[in-house]
Amino acid sequence: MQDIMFYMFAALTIASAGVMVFSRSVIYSAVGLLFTFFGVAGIYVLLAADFVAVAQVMIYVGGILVLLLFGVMLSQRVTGVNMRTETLQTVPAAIVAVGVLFILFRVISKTEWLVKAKTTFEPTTAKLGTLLMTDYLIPFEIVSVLLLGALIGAAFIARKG
Amino acid sequence: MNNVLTWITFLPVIGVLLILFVPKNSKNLIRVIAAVFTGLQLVLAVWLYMNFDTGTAEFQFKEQYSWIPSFNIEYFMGIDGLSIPMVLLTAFLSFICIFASWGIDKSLKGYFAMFLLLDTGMMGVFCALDFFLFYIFWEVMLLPMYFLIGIWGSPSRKDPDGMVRGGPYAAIKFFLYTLFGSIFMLIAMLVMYFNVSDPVTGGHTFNMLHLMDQANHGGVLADFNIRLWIYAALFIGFAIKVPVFPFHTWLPDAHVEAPTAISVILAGVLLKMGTYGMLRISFPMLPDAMKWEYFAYGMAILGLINILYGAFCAMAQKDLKKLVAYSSISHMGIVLLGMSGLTSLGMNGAVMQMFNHGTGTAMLFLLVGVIYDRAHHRQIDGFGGLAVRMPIYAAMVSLAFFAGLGLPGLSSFMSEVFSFLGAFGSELFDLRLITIISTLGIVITAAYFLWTFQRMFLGELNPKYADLPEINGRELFTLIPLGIIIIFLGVYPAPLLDLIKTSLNELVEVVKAANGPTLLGLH
Amino acid sequence: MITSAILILLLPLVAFIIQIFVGKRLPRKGDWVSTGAMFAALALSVGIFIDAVAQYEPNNVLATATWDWINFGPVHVTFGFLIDNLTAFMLVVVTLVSSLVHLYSIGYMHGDPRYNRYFAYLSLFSFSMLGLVLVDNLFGIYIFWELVGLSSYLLIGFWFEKDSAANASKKAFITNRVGDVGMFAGIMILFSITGTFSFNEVFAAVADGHVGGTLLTVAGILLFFGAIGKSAQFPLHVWLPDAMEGPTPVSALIHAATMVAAGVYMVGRTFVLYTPDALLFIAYIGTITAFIAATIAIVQMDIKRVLAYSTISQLGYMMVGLGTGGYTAGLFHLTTHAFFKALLFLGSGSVIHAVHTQEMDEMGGLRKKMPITFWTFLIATLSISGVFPLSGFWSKDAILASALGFGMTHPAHMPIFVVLLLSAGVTAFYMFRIVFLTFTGEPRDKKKYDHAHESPLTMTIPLVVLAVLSVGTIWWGWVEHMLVKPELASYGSHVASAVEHAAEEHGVAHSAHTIAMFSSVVVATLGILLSAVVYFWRKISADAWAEKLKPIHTFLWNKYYFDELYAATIIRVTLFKSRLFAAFDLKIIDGIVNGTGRLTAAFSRLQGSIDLRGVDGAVNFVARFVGYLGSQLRGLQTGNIQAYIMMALFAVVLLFVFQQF
Amino acid sequence: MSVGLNHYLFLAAVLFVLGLYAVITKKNAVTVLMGIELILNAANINFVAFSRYTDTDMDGQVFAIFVIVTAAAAAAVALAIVLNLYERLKSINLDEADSLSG
Repeated sequence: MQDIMFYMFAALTIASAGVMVFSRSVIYSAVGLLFTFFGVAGIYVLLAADFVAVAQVMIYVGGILVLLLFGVMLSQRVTGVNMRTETLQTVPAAIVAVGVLFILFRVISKTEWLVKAKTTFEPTTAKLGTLLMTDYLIPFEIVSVLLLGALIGAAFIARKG
Repeated sequence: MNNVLTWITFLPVIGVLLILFVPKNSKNLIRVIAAVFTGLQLVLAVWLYMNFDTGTAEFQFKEQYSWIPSFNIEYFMGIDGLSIPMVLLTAFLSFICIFASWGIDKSLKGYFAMFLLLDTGMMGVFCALDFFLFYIFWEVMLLPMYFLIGIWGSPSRKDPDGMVRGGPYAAIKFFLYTLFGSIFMLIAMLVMYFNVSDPVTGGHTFNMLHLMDQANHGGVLADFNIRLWIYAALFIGFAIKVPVFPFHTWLPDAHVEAPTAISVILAGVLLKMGTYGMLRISFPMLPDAMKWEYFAYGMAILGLINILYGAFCAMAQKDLKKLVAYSSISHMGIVLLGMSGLTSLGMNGAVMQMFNHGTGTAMLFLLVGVIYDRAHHRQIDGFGGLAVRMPIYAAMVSLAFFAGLGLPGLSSFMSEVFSFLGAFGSELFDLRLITIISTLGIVITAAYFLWTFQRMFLGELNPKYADLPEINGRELFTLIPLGIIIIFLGVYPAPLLDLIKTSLNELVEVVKAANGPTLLGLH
Repeated sequence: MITSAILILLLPLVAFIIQIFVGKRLPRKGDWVSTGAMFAALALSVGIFIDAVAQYEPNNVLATATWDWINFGPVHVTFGFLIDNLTAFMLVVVTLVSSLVHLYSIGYMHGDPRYNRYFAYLSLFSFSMLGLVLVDNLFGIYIFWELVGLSSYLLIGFWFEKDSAANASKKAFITNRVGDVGMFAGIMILFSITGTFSFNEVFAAVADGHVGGTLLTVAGILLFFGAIGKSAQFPLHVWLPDAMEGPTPVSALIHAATMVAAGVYMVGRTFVLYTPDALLFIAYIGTITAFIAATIAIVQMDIKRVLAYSTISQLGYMMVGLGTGGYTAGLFHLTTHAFFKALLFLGSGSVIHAVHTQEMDEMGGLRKKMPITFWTFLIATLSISGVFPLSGFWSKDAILASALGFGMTHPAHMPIFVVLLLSAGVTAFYMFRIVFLTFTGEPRDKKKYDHAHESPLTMTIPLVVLAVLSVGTIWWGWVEHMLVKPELASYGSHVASAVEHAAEEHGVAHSAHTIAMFSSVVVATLGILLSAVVYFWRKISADAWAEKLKPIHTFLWNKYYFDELYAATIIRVTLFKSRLFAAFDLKIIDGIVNGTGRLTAAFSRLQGSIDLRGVDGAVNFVARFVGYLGSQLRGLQTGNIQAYIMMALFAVVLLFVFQQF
Repeated sequence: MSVGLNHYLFLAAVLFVLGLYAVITKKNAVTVLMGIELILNAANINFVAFSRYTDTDMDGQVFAIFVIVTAAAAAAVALAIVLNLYERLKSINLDEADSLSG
């Protein structure tokens, strides 16, 4: 059952990612990306990372994607730019991409992973929360500040023109 | 009051930190901070004076902490009869110079920060008992001095002879000269370090007390010739600071181009470091070097040259400040001569002369500053008859001039006389002829001081200066304490002498003992 | 006794301090402070003097006191008082003249803008001079020695707006310094051997034979250098005539009566230190001085300058007295001279005050206008000329007798007496020349004559007092008994020759006295007569003779060209040296320093150019090559991030491929 | 073959390469940004997978959360830059932003 679920989600993810990459319309790409995110969220669930999955949905789907769409819409509305996205140097890019894929596959398959599978599924939220407030407190705080800084910076850059 | 020497040395640094946080437009606040911290330093110095035990030649108020243990370098402070007058002089002149610097208007903040840093360096040199620490303080003084002369001194100008002179030139000259001397000192210091063993640990040591104890000397220091070379290296290092002919040419430039207060510090304190170094380091650490008696004769002859050469050069000067600068060279020659005879009288006289020259020349430079602030030039021939217009100023100048020419009743008379007497009565060397020739310097000194006084103050009043303002209260505030000290020590030198004599007599004994029996058998 | 000594010393000092700080605000500008202090000191001095007379013993030591002053540990320097008959004499002389001069100055300096400063300086001088007299050691005497020099400097230059006054004060101080250096060297020699400054201990050391021979002679002569400077002896006499630029009362006090006599006092005080050779040196210096100064005085026209040269000449007499062993004679002449010379100066001051000129050309006939001044002046003139029975007669006669006695025992040194006798005649001549030119004859400047008037009481009273003292013939007996040449025999063997010398002298003393007395009276009379013939009856024209003896006259008029000589030699050489050294400093030493700097800079430039052409050339070649490559490769730099990413990844893939296969 | 770590890693690798391809080829800046998000997601999958299949407990998940947050921040800034770019170049095509061209 799990395997099937995995393949389903994997298929969804890769397919929608393919849509995102190969579509010529930005809007389509965005929709493709949306589904990719959903697929990845599903994968997270399969990996027993419920909180990450929820965060994925909420932040990426609810936040980032909306933001991206806003960006798209906004620029289009204001300017009437052709939202067709054109591609460059597709052939070399394809070669490189395939090369990289090949490398990754090779590395993944050749490496002896110290696998120690866990089979249990248990809620992770509490544990994550504890970790964030104990071991990762400083990174957590730093990230908070980073986020704040990024938002302010973004607002500043966008406004200034 | 456990760490009083640390406090007295580093108080100005606290002042520097405070000043750095003060906005640069609050000029009065900066001045007050500087005055308060140097004032506290002076209070501490007076406290030291009150609590100083004059009955012992031991070092007092010692503080000893390990600093860089891997090289056995210590933070070791302490003072004895040789250092305490210098500590007092430094604290006193620094305090006075803050007021003499009141009128500085070019980036006041930087000036006072530098000044206080310099103060720390000077105080540290006189308190340090670890050679390495001594060297650090010695170098610490250099940089603030460089900037103080270079930035706040007179601007660069092209002289008729094509040389570019002025503050920056003088600063670089001073810096290079002193650095040149420091190198010799550094070499000597390292040779000492590697060849003297710590009696406790057996390792190398910078501790001056260990360095002074001949029992710890080993290695190449067993070779008398090596000792002579080290002595010579130390002598050059210190001679530049004194300055001894022919290493003196940084002095007129630096003194003339520096702002008034800095000239005071230069002449009042920095020059003393050379002779202080000789008395603190050369003599006690290598007491037997004078067995090669050419050192003593050489030192006396250099003293003689300094006295006469400085006096003659002073006579020829047209710039009042330059005249005072050359008179310093002349007066420091007396210190050298006094030391060279290795007698109690001469040694005490020399240290008294260091102190008295400090106060006397400080007064002279302050007075030069007063007239320069008013007339904006220092050409002696450009004045005339000022005594009519500025009687108080003229009285002050005559006091300083008479102190400079060694009038009895004023402090430098005592020290000069005893320096001469000490050298003349030396039991180890026959310095009689040298001393008698040196005393001719007294006449020349009188001649140039009186001639200068006449050209500036006597005769008809130069109509150009018919409305020159009289010396003001702030300036008098800086001058009167100096005047009082000069007169008081001239009449009754015991307070100063009592401070120094135990330590110096001990030093004389040590050096004499190391140099064997008397050569002349005069007694 | 010691308390009075301390008071005597402190009174003028306190007066000085009061005057210098608050004198201006005191009523009458505080002249009464100084004057009162001086009169109080006079009273105390007289008290001491009376004690001394009451005991009436030769060289009696009345009191001593010492305090530890400067303690070096192994060496102590003490400060102390030594009050003996000599001190008592000197105290009275100094305080008396000083008090009278103070009193006189109230009138003379009236209305001067720096009136209080003047009295302050006078007090300072009195303090220093009294200290000089009171101290019991060489160090102290040297200190006060210099301090009187200072007050003399201040007072000569009192009217410093005049360039001549400023010059004169400087000259006085520096010339004195030259002598002082010699004195200091002498003190150094004595101190280095005996380890003490105290007179008694030094004398004792000499007596024990610790020091003797040539070294002692050298030390003595060096000590005497101080006296040469201070007492204006040849060749350092040049400052004293110039010192007449000071106010006249000052000239009377300092440059006639007291300070210049300090040299004589010092030699008297340290008399036992002088070996016969040293004494001979002193005698010859004194003789030369006496003669030179007297001859110069003949032709001078400035009344004060004539008196100044007369002072120098008389100081020379005193030195001869001491040098020929006439200890009492020299010191006695010091005392008498102090009174009549002070009187002469004060009298001349009175004249100057009346006619406002110092040139005798513009005076004449003042006898009727200023009777008191005239009569007192005449008494002093008679006294200095050695007319019986005035005080000068006794003292000068004693000196001549001493010189003659010395000449009789040592015939080779007879010229001393001859020259001295000649000078005595000259003295009488030029002193009466002053009297005749000033007080008799027709007024040469009518306007000034009409303005002239007798001086106020404050000025005439001192004249009268001094005149009375100058008459005092009874002086001699007292002095002869109270100031006896120190008993050399009580000291060690080294002075044996001096003892013999003294003994022989004693034998001839009596006959010498008689001869000296008569010859001096004859010579003085001749001098006075000649003077009268030339300047009173005008039988011989002075101008005509001056014309006839033109070269001599010019030579004398120019004071033997001493000033010119010094200006051309010592001063010129000193200034030349100073300029030379300064130039040497600037050009050579500093030149070397700067040259080193320039050389370093030049070397670095050379190296820089090597660097530029050679090393840098190679570097530049590499750079150019790389630049060429770069320009060829710049096409890769599209500015497009995506291209960069691709290239990077391409490289990664390539690397991987290489690594794997 | 049961689904294991390698499967997830392969999936992530494919996603990564797709994202990479998008980044390299797309002219439109927004699309490039989307590619970057894909790459980040691929990395996140790896994190979580390792967290699940190795002995690292929850650390991978924590990192994943950090990555998400950082990505959000990056996206915001990147979009702002895009807007700014547009203001300057009147285009959001990256090939026109080549003022660094050599």
